[in-house]
Amino acid sequence: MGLVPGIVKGLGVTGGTLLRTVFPGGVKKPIPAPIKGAQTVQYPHEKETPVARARGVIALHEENCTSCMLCARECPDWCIYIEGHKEKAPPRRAGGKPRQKNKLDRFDIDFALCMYCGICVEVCPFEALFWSPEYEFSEPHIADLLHDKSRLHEWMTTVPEFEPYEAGASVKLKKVPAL
Amino acid sequence: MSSADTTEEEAVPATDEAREQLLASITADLGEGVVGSHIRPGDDLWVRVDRDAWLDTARLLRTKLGFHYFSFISAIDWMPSPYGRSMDSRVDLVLEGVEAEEPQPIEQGVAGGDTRFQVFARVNNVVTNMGVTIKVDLPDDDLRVTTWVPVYPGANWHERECWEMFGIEFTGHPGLRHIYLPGAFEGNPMRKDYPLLARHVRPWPGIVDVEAMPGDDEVKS
Amino acid sequence: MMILSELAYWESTSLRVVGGLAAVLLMAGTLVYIHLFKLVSFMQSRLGPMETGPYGSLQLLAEVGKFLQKEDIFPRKADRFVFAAAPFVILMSTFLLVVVVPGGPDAWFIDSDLGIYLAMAVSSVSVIGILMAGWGSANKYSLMGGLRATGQLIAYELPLILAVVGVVIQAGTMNMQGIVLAQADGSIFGWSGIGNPFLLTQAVGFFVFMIAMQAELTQSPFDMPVAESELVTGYMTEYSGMRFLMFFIGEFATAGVFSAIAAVLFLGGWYVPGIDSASNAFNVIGPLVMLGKVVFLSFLVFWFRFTFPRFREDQLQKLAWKFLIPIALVNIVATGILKVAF
Amino acid sequence: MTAISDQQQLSYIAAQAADARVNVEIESEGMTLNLGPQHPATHGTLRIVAKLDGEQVIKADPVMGYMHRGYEKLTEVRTYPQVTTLINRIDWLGSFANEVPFILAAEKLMEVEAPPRAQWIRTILFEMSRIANVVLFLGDMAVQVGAVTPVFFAFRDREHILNQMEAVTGGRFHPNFDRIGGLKDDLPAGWIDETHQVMKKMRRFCDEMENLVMGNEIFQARSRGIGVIPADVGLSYGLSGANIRASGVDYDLRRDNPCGMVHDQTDWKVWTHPDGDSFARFWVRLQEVRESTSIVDQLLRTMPSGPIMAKVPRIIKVPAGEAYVETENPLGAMGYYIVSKGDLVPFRVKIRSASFSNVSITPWLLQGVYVPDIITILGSLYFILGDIDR
Repeated sequence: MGLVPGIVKGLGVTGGTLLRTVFPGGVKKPIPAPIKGAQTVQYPHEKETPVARARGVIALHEENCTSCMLCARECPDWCIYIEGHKEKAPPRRAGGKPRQKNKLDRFDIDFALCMYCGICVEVCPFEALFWSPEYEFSEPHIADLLHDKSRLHEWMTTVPEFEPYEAGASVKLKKVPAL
Repeated sequence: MSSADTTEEEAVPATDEAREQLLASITADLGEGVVGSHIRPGDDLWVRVDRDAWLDTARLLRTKLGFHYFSFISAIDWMPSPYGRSMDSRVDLVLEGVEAEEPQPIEQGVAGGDTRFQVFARVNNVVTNMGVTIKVDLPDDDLRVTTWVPVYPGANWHERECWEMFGIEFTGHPGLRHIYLPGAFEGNPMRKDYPLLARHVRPWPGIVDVEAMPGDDEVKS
Repeated sequence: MMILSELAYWESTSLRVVGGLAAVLLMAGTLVYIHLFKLVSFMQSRLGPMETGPYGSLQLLAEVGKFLQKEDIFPRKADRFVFAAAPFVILMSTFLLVVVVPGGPDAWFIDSDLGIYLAMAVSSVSVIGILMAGWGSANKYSLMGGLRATGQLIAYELPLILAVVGVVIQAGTMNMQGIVLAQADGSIFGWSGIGNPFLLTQAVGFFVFMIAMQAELTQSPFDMPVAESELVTGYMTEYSGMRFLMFFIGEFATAGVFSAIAAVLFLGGWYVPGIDSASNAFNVIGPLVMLGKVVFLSFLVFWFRFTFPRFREDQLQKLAWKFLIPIALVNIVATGILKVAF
Repeated sequence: MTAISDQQQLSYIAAQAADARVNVEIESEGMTLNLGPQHPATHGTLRIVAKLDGEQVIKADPVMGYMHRGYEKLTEVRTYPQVTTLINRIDWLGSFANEVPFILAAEKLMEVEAPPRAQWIRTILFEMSRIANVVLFLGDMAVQVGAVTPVFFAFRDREHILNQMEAVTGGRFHPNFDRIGGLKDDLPAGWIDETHQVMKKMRRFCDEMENLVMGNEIFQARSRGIGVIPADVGLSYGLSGANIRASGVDYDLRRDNPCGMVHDQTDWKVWTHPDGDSFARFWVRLQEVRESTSIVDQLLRTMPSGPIMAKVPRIIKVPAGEAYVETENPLGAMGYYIVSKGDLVPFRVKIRSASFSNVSITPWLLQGVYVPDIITILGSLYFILGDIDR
């Protein structure tokens, strides 16, 4: 036991926190403002902005998707469902041959099953999948968590730009495609 | 690593004297008991012992060689899984025209092996920071081995887990009861021939491919 | 409350009942809001309830409404009568305690010469309620909680009473009003600037009383009988809905009432220095002064509660028998000697 | 004389017999107290069936498996990159640390090594997940012995760490950031400075805990001499991490078996305590958090530049072989024994989780203690149910 008994020190810690919470301005500005002093955020009224990399919900940039099935195959949970068919697209150059193009019919992600691991976003070779930090998409019915491709496409508007890297990084910064 | 480290890497000896010595002292004590061994220089040591020498190995390691720290006991079922990655069901394969494959031969890992089931345990010496993996082969018709509990009391739960997951009996164990699974559970889930139902009740979404346009079969890759 | 004597018996009695109910419930509500919802939350860097009413001030009403809606569950093997009656016994002791506490020179429920004696006697009744709850629940955790509570409450009754004895000796009366007046008109070794709050002359008694009070309230560090992380709130485990609410009110109202008794005994009750104790003003400001002192003392209770870990029962018994009781006894002897000497 | 009906007589006899039975039970058998699976002290769904004599434990038998998810089986049908997702959920408070030994074992089989910058970041995140995990222990242990406030402080300050983890990995709890041969991504700009600030906050938190909990005489009375584990017993039960260091065994895999991480590039100390009781375990963990913050600070300052990914094929097939890598995770030594057959998926993964071994000592340790001490001991051994049940 030191000079001050531990019991008193403990009271000091809780009492000090009490004072710091009520008077966040400290001694200089002793105005009670617990809303500022508290660590918590009054959620529905006030929202913390998630970081740009936050894995909230998966957004689909439909134009880039070639229905290559890579994401559906790599998904550990088997929660991505893709259906598509081939169709003829007009030739790229005039006089060229009509191209074969994969048309996406269905792209569903079951967010009830999803583990938010990000493997699908990572393996996508055509930059069609992105993480959006949006997190408010809970549903009263579990079946509604199956987002179809139009819903997934809507999330694209919430996808932030990739953050620049810390000094010393040699990774190339990617770009989010314009909508 | 930086350049200094790469030179260090090259300096790692192809032979590992400390582990050679350790293996020698184990062999000296157990004699015929040691049936196989493997050393990865600078890294690890595997010793495969005879089933009768299993408990003696533990005693030797703990009392004479200072391996006080017990890491784990578990088992390996070396039979290749008849279900593969469980990605596609039998029905799909038949439709695709794939013939039912012959079961692949059993292939054991380092330090060799003769049988389908192998119990392996790992103990550490906290002073020399060396670990050793001990393996023992169990014949299919007699999945029994003596328990390590008298030497390493911590083996108790690991052996219970191993018993329920692989069906390997540890003779002399103070209470082989289910540890994870409910008491009435039947079967040994970690055996390779025990199907993982979650991967069978639902088709793999990755199995479908982009459908070709009608009358356009030749594009199908 | 001199008017009371002119009223018929039934009229004065019902007035007293209403007053008692108001005193207990309002005080409990105030303490829960100020301490449990706000100050403790601030101690933990959070805000507490904020949604119902401004700054969450109506949260308590919402909680009460919630509890009232809940099903009143009886465990299948419970001793139904005992189980059902236990919360009433505990709440009864709280209501009986409040009657002796004066709020001003004329603001009292009963002005008995046995005041503090009655309070100490009545406070022990809650032990029976706790034991009933523990036994009646037919739950091992509850039983252990009940038994622990009984042992603890009985052990701490002694230092509590012994601490009071010092005050009684010094005041020369057991009447609560008398104790207030003794502090208001008294003097500390001849100096009567602020009267004689027994907090100063009975510091040891105050110290013992506060610790014993904490234990009587089964608040941490003496909450072994309820111990959420261990006995899952002990004797209250099986209670739900209305009956749990009664325990809850009992807990906080008792904290308030004990703080009030401590305020009367050691802080001079409704008296503040500077105003003549016979002044009629105290009938108005007295209850407010009391409330202020109660809030302060109960803040100490909750501050300790939310700062300290809990003692094991053997340790808290040791604390009572080997530490608190001896120093309380020494305090009595010293008080007696000084009383005779001066 | 009133006639007693047969029925009355029978019910009387039955009542007498019931009373007798109750008496016999109380006198001879003691009481069986069932702690859990739903109990605040069991961090989830551990269950302890304790035979009591009064409040003294005669025999305690932990029962687990309520949360068994069969990870060892599940890994056999998942590719190597998919496995990391899964093993994030073993010790969910220090998720990143779970990935590291698995990745290191796979790297050992593939004979690749992550570039230095990746190793640096890996070590930083590894230590930060230790802080995130142990900080919660410091608060939780206090709750187990009855102090409510410390756990709020713990949650409050852990948030800073989680925010930093999220800023890098995108996941607060399940980073899934480690890859064979490196890391998924580099650090975002400004992260290093923020992390220095967070480390400062964590050190302040440690000071607060020291004043609020560790220095408290009541806490010491509750934890000193409770649940003493002699070093030898602890080792033979496979105890690891702070639990064994609190028994005076100077064994820390970060120092003794460095593998794929760069703890040796920093100046730090392995803390041990000779007592082996609950207080010692708390003490060691508190010092370790401080040590971790200093490791992170040092590494942030010396971070090399360069790539974060070694050359690894896009489709990962691990060559046949066996490898075991054990690292010093927040809860203790965690290891993965990977058996590969040169396939996309591991052939067998034995997960050696720390809590499983740490808790296996409880039947021995709980004999003869009192009911309140069960809670102290369980709290101080510190387990995560996901780490026991896997």
